[in-house]
Amino acid sequence: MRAHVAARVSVASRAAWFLCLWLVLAGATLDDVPAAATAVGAATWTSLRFLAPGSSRLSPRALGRLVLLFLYHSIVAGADVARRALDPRLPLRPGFVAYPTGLPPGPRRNVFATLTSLLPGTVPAGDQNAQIFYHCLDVERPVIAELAAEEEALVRALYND
Amino acid sequence: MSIATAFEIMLAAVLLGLGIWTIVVRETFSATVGFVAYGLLVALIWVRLDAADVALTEAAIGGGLSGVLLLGAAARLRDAEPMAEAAPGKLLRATAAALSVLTTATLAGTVLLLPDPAPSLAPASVANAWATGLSNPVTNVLMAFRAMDTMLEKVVLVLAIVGVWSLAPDSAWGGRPGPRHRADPYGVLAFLARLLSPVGIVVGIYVFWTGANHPGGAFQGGAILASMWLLATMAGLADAPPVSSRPLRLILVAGSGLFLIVGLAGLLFGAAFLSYAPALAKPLILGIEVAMVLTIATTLGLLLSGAPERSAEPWAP
Amino acid sequence: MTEFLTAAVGFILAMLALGLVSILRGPGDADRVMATQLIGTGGIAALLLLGTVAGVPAAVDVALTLALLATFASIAFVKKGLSRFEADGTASTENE
Amino acid sequence: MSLVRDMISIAAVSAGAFFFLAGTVGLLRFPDTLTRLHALTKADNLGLGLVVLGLLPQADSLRDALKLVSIWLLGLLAGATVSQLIARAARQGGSIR
Repeated sequence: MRAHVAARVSVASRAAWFLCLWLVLAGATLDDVPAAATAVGAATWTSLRFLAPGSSRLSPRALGRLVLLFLYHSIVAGADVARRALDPRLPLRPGFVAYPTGLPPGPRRNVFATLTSLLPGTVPAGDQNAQIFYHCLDVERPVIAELAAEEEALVRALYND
Repeated sequence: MSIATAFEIMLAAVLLGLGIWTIVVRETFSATVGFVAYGLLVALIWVRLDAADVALTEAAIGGGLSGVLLLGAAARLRDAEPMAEAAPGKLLRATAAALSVLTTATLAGTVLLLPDPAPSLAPASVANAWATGLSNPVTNVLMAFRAMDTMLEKVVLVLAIVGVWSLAPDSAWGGRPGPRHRADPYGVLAFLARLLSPVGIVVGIYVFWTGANHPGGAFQGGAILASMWLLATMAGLADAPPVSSRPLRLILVAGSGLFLIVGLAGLLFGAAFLSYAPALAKPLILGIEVAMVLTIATTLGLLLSGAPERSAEPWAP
Repeated sequence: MTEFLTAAVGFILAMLALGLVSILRGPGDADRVMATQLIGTGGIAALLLLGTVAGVPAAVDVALTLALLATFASIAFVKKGLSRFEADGTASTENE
Repeated sequence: MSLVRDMISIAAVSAGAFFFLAGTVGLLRFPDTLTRLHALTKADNLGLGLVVLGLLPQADSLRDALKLVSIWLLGLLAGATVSQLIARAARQGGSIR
């Protein structure tokens, strides 16, 4: 019974997101109602077909923290890569690092990999069992610790079930 | 020289250079990648020329579908390249060069010989926009003033799909088009398709709908929807329907069919073939456009999928 | 402000032209595809700036379309373009 | 007021242009495919992000501003996905050049 309610909430929240997207794109006009309804309906249906409603609860405060951490990391990432690219000595120590993750394969691990592909000097290049392989620009940086911090923030924000 | 002029000269120079390189380079794959980048720059130029409708078409087709089509073709050709090693003869190459020069010279001459101001029907089409109730002049021309061209264009789409399907071997006739894509369900591609397809559907319908009054329309919207279908197919989340499916065939002819019916109704009850009664113009045009966007999205998606090559067995993801 | 934004478009365009060098040079196909990705992102930025400078609101819609379809060239490459590196010639790394 | 907005725009767009420069230089200078990938996706997405940030004060309405932000988000998703796809391909392709 509880799962049923959760699924309904999930459908409603997805429809609400797509409605927001429509309003941002097209604005709110009465003439648009049929098109908006079609777009939101079709998008929600597709989304539910491709991605089953999850069971996780969203924690707004932790999400805010995740966004801040992400923005901070993005800026550090960009600045770090820019520094290395423009430095005449080209200071790179590239290599692979295997990161042990607690996230199950599937959307959760995908979200994590996608987020961390924006971290300084790391790009996920595939995973196996409970490990994600990261290619790093500088293997001597504390990559594993940074990734662990990011994973913890992500779990707190989205997956604290 | 102002900054804007310098910018335009630079844009044109880069585009010209890239165009020449795309023609000169030997390797098919490189030329194809160059052409995809060329499309992006052309979209910029259309915006600069205030032709946002054309820029949108270039972005929707060049950014998604034609890139996939051409890169796929280049990969196939590369596998076959050792067989087709024979270079074209000198005479053939000279003829091709001469033809290209002639075409360029004719185009340049035509542009230079245009009277000033150049003849244009633009003011007339803007002045008559009231007749349709739509305020995007491009949509007015496409759907009302030159509706005949647009209708025939939809017929061409039907012919194109017939042409692609006719390449099917007899054993696969009625089956599903293209190879069966299987991807890691936990992979990056599947993840992207799960997130992006619904967003793309909203954007596609928006681009279609906004075409009545702003740049956009059925073709651009349909191309975006087709790209999303293609993305889901490539990620192994969806599959093309068998070509024997009756609903599918109905959708494929819906655009041109409805256009034709409305056109004939104009002949019977109104002034001429494809004439709309002023009171009904807007709903009629909208109805045709809805049918067209379905037809365009389905046709483009199927054109990209290719000829039927598998049985129509149901497919489990 | 308009002058500044036009100059910014010009600068980003110059970066795109430099990125083209990468398409010309390669050396691998992956490098060429990455250069297209760079040109795509740069094109989106240039379109947004241009839309503001020239007062063409629809430029934003063009940029939106490009952003939505930005991954397609790379996907096509990963799906089909890898035959050179693979023994069987059709599989991609995303395929099982 | 308008001056402050213009200052923000100029600062952010300049920073964005700088990251485009860094991304392009990295793409040209880094030694192999995987390292070039870092230059491309990181600096580039930040470049787009800062250009969007710089255009926000110039937007006519909240809706226009949100539209710009959604374009940035789409760009981020695209960049992150493409980098993973190509990195995977390069790692498994082994000697990808």
